Amino acid sequence: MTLIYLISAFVIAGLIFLNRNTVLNYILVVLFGILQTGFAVYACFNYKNTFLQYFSFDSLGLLLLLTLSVVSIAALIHSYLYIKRHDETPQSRAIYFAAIVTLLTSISAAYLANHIAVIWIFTELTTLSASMLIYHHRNKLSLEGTWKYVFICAISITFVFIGILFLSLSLQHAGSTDLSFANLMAHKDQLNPFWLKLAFLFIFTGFTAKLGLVPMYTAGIDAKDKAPAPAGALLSSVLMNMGFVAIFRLYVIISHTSIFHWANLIIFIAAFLSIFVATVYMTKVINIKRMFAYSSIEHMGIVMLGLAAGGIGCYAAVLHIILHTFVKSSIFFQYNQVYRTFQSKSLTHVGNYFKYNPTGAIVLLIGFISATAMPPSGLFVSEFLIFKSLFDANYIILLILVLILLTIVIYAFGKNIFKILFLPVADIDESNIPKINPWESLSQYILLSAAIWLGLNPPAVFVQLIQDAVNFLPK
Amino acid sequence: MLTIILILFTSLFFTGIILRTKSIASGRKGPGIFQPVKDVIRLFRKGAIYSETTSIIFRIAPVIYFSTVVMACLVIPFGSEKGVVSFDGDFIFFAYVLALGKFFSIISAMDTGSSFEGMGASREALYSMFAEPAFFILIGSFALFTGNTSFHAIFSSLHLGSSITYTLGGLAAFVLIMIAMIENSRMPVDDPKTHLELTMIHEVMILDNSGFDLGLILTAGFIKFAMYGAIIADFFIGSLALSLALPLFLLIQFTYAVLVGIVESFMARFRMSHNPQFILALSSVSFLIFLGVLLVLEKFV
Amino acid sequence: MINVLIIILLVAIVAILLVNTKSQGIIAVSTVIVIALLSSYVSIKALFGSSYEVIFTGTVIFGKVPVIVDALSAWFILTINFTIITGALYGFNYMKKYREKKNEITFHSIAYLLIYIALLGICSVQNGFIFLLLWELMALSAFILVIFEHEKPDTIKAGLNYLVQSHFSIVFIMLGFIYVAFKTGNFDFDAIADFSRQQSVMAGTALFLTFFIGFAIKSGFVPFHTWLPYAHPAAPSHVSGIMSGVLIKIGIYGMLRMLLLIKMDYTTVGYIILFMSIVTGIYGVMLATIQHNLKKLLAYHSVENIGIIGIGIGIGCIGLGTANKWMAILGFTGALLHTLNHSLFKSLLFYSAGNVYQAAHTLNVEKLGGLIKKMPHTAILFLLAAVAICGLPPLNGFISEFLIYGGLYNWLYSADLISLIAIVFSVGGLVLIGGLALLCFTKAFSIVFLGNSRENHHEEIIETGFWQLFPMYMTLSLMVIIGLFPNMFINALQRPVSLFTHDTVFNFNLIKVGAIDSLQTISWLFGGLIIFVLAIIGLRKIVSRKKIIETGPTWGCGYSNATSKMQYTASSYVRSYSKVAKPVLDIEKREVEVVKIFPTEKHYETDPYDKIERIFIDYPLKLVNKITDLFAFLQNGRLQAYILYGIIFISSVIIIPVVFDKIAAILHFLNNL
Amino acid sequence: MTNVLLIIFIISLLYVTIGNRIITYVRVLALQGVLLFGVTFLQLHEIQTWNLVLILLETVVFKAVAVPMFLSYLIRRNKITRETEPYLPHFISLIIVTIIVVITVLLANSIKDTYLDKIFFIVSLSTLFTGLYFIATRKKIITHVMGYLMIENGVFVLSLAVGNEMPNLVNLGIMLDVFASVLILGIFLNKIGDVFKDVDVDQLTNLKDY
Repeated sequence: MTLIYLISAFVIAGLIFLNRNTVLNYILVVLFGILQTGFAVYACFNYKNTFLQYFSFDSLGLLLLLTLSVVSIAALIHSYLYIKRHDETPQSRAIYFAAIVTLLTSISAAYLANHIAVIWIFTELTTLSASMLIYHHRNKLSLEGTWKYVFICAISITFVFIGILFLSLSLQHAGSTDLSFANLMAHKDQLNPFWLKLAFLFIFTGFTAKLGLVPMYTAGIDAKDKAPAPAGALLSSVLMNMGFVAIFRLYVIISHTSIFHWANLIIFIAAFLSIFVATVYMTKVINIKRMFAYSSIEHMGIVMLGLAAGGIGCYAAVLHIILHTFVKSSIFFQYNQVYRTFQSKSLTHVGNYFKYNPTGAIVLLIGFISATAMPPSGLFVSEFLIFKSLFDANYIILLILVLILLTIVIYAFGKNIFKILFLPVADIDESNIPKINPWESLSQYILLSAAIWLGLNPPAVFVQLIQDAVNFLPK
Repeated sequence: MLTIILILFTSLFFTGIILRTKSIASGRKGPGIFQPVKDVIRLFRKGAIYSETTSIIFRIAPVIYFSTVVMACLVIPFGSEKGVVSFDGDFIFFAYVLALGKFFSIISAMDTGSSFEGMGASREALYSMFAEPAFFILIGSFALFTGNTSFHAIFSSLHLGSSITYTLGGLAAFVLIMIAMIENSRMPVDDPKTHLELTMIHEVMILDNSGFDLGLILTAGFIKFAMYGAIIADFFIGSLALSLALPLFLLIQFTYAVLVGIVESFMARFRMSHNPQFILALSSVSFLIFLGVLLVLEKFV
Repeated sequence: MINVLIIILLVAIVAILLVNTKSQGIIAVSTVIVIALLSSYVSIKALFGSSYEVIFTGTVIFGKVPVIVDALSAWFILTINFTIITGALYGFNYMKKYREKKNEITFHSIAYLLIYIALLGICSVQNGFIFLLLWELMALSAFILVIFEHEKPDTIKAGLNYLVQSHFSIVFIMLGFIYVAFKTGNFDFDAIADFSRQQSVMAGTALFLTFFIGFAIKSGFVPFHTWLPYAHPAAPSHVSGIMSGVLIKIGIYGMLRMLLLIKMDYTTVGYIILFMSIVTGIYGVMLATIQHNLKKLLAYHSVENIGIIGIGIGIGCIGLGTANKWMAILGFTGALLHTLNHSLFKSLLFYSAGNVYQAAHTLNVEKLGGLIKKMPHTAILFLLAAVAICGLPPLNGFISEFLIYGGLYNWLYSADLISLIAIVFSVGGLVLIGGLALLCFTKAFSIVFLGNSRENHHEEIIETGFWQLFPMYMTLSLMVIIGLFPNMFINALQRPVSLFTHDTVFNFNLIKVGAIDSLQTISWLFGGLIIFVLAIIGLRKIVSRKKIIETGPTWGCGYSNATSKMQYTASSYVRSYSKVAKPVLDIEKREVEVVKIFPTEKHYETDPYDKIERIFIDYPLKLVNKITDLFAFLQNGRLQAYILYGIIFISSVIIIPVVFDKIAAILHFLNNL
Repeated sequence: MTNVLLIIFIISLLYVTIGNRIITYVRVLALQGVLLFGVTFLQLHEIQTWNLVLILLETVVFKAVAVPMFLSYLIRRNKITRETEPYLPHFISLIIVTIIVVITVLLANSIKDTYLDKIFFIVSLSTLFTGLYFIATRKKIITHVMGYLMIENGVFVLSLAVGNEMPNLVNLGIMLDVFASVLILGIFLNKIGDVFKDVDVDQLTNLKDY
């Protein structure tokens, strides 16, 4: 089935790319949607099975796959709306959808891969397809953004490859060559710590480009800024999750070796720096989209903090990243409506959105509450637990610093969001402000309410899945 | 019950005595002792003229002012005799009920919309604000001293034994007199006989009152004087027998009045800008008294 | 019961979303009243004996959720209910002027219901996690309520300021709960009790102080008060009313709840609270006196009154610490009663301010004047509320302050030197607060309502309608009742207070503790005073029956044509005060002096600012900007730089430990020398 | 024999740093491709056709022929000037690269590992860092691509250093990587050539946040 899925998905992508007929395109897209959903459902029934030797439906993969499928449906709907409005050429439309299908497929494959090299290959694929999406508008800035993204990703992918080489080197000490995670786990005690350190360092640094963490987060911001909003939603939610999966799978193995604390230290440093950078730019940016991108950076920092703090923090980290996926994607979808209303992404030209589109304004408001993890949003639960884990692990100073930074973030974020929502802008011609159909926000409401529901009152099976995902980690 | 009668009685000629003293001091013949009372009575008979700026406030304020003063008198004991009412913390009631009166006299002054009266009002408010702490700390220290928190209990159980207690008594008397001066807006804080509205405090506030209302206000003034006189007297009467207490009371009231007269005729009013410091000084004096009390009770270790 | 409330709430919200603007208001008000009736029923039962208890089985993460309405909760719930109802009634009529802002009104009504439920929840839920959720729900809905007039940048600024500061408060409270959960692994309030049973007294004190800061921010203790003076003027008047009447009291509730749960060094805590409260009270009223914006003035008075309540709590704590039972009783009774009183007269004052605003379209007192002739009801209501807030007889303010005085004087006998000094300063502080309040409210009342109008308003000023005045008269009547028959309420306070003194319920009428005993007499005296006043008025009528009563111009001391511009202004009224208090205050002056013999246009305006805000808010913000500016270069758009970050990261991770090892080795070597 | 090739490889690095015409870089890259083939070939224990084909494809066909041709095509198409405009003068670059080599030697020396072939390790690391340095100090965008390719070569050598039991999967991976990235980079380079007047990194600094 996995094979069928992969092949047919790529075939669909190819077909979309080749033909220029609108109807046919959309039929294919719908087909893909069905395929994706079907695959997700199939995955649920084959929990803990392995296919093609390189893919296995473990709990983390399953969780994120389901998340992705949910978000991808919304993303496809919004892409349709987006493309329809921007009267694109058939060619660009074809490229767009082909790219998005490839992106989603390769991300799903990467989630499920149980072999680091396989993850690596699919990461490469995501870079390619993402670059297509970023270049969608074909103007100077998008070109620049794409160039940077591709280049940084190429460099970081090389880092990852070097890391893999070191990993294999350290595995040779265990007298084995198979780089699958299961095998690594089996030989976890014989792994050579020196090479393992280097391996972790390079792989971590490499994947920060996807995960959106210091040091390689930089190009990701431009990418999310330049990609069309629906694609941006994917880049800043599910793609980041892919980076998380890659690091997490290696981290699970590291956590049973002697360099565990060293690895934690590195993660702490990177995570804290990410939160700090996010804070710095939250107070500075005037470009709304980039602001959301930085907020994602901040959240990834929090997630990694939770992971490194251990204990309940690991649980919270997985919970947080899932909830963040829902919230951030819906914010990006909503952003598109904001842009349509004001035809600008600069804070100086946007304001009093509440007056023109209350439905959307509420989405943005709830999104803000969730993104700043205020109660009663779901993310409050995960963030609260992460703080608690930091407290339990005696990182009081770190906790206090983070809390201060987050408060600054709330201040900055709030300042901008309320400007967008409530403050009227000086010279605005109300005549050519389009009336936005409230039903377009439906999917966003669904996603947000899902985030709140999963946070405050998680169903038992959901909790169980997360428990399984983290129960390889030392308690 | 006895006190209120005595206070009303003394208030009849209290201001008269002051005037008499002043006229004697300045070598004039001067009016008779009962002249002020006669004036008031005439006022009661007169009609009234109200400014068209004023509102209901202006009409009810004098009444409330008068009634609060009378109310305040109710809690004042006479030596070992209880006042009309007496309860724990009645001096708090005393101070606050007077404050109520002040509140209304101030807003009635503001009601006329005259800049002069406003000036008076603001000064009145400021000075009384500064005067309050002195009073509370004073009574508080005596409450500590005697272990009671009502006028009657304090005064009846107050017996000045050692020399230091006498000094305390003296200081207390001084503070009380000064507070009385401020409350009745007399020298050295305020000069009722000045001719320039800019320099008045209490007088300027009642510029627009006339007839019955003015009468009430003046009467209230007399009673207030006598009231404070009574409190001062209570300090020294203590738990004496009535036969001694009565003349002593009258004597004290008399000397108090004369004292005021003399002060007024031989002293000049302070500069307005100096008044706050002076009034705050009272608070520190009463704090001194408090420390003295601590000394007496050997609270210092 | 809980479920019923939730269902009612949800139904109401859905209904509000469906119907038109007018009926939205009606639905909101009626829902509020229904919920209020239900909760009051429960609370009254709790207040006189049987406390209400339900325990929900929560989730694995935050454990079970007990919902308990004991006497303390009951008192606060009742306080909340009354003000919320009057607020709803007043707001319904107040909002009629804004009917065209449909979305805002929908939003507003829902937020009003949410904040009410949140408040009720906070008073009754006994699980830290849910407590936090409700706490923030309250903050958010309050924010929504505040930014009703969101077109004004100041409103948004105020709202944001409020939101961020309340987030600070939630952070502190959260830390407290996390600390408890860290020690006991449990979030509900019993865990706190366990905590203080297991841990040392010191730990308990530390925990309490953490919570205290959190709650102090919400209730606006100095120096955490800076959000108040912005949020209140920005909000619609009924919202200011409930914010100042109820919202900041919830902080007080939190403190008292924690006092019940945590075992600590009561005396120390008491002294801390007492000190902070005195500072709060005096500072608040000192700044209130120099404000020109009526609502801002009232906001600073809320700070002052929180100070008074705090003094009560402080005395209570010290009473507990020094095992001086009567002192504790007086302190807590005073504090709780003053909580109710303040919520009454402060909301009344804000409602009156709202009437003024809607009539004259300004809150700047310097532009107002002579309103008593145009709107007598509002004027009288404001006057009485002012009398009450100054703690003057015969209204409710006096009663609670009297009790607190009673506590202080009761402390005298059992006191050592230090506490005696403390007493003197508290008494002095309390008296000073009273005096300043008097100065301030004589100013406020007389400048706004008395004399002549200082500006000619473009449209005719008219008294607000009956239905808007009705809730105000409701509030007033309760105030009068408390003033004249305090003992009813004192009796109602027996159970809440006895929770603190940890003894069986006692009957105030049987025991003869000084101040409470004398309340009876005082209420008689108040009655007497009123009767006496009426009698004299009657007498005046009789005497001046056939006298000529005429009217003329105000006596201008010889100057014949005085204009309304020559009246005493607010700034001039408090000028001598502000000269005395200069060192504490921070007033920016802008004036054009008279220069030539024939002076041109002269003007003089003062602009009061909060010194503490300068230190605690403005300066840190500047600092943050400075620091963030330092790092603004990171995202500089240069590809090389971006790659460099990666290299730096990797190489520093490799090199730094090595370097450290070398340095350590060298140091070790040097030590061995 | 292997060592000779590797030493030539390092010399090629030094040569690159002082070459002041773009075409030189292209040639050097081609040379490196050939060298890599030689090295890999010598490393093979027994000749398997499949493996051999793979390596041939990867090194000679791809690194030595296809990519250089593609690059020179790009240069011609975008009329890129022939000078390599470095930020730093050549001799400084030379010194720095030498230092890099020395450091890597020291670094490799400090590692005690039987599974690691020292000289390979040295070569790969120095290539890696030279490539990064190259990217950091050259103005033209195409030189960035070249620097990237150089890094790839370094990685390739590293993979040899690790020992040639590398699973084919990974070999495929690296091929794909090089291929894809060069392709993508090339395409966008073209685009950049179309959009901007001259292909200079200073053109690409508009997306920033301050």
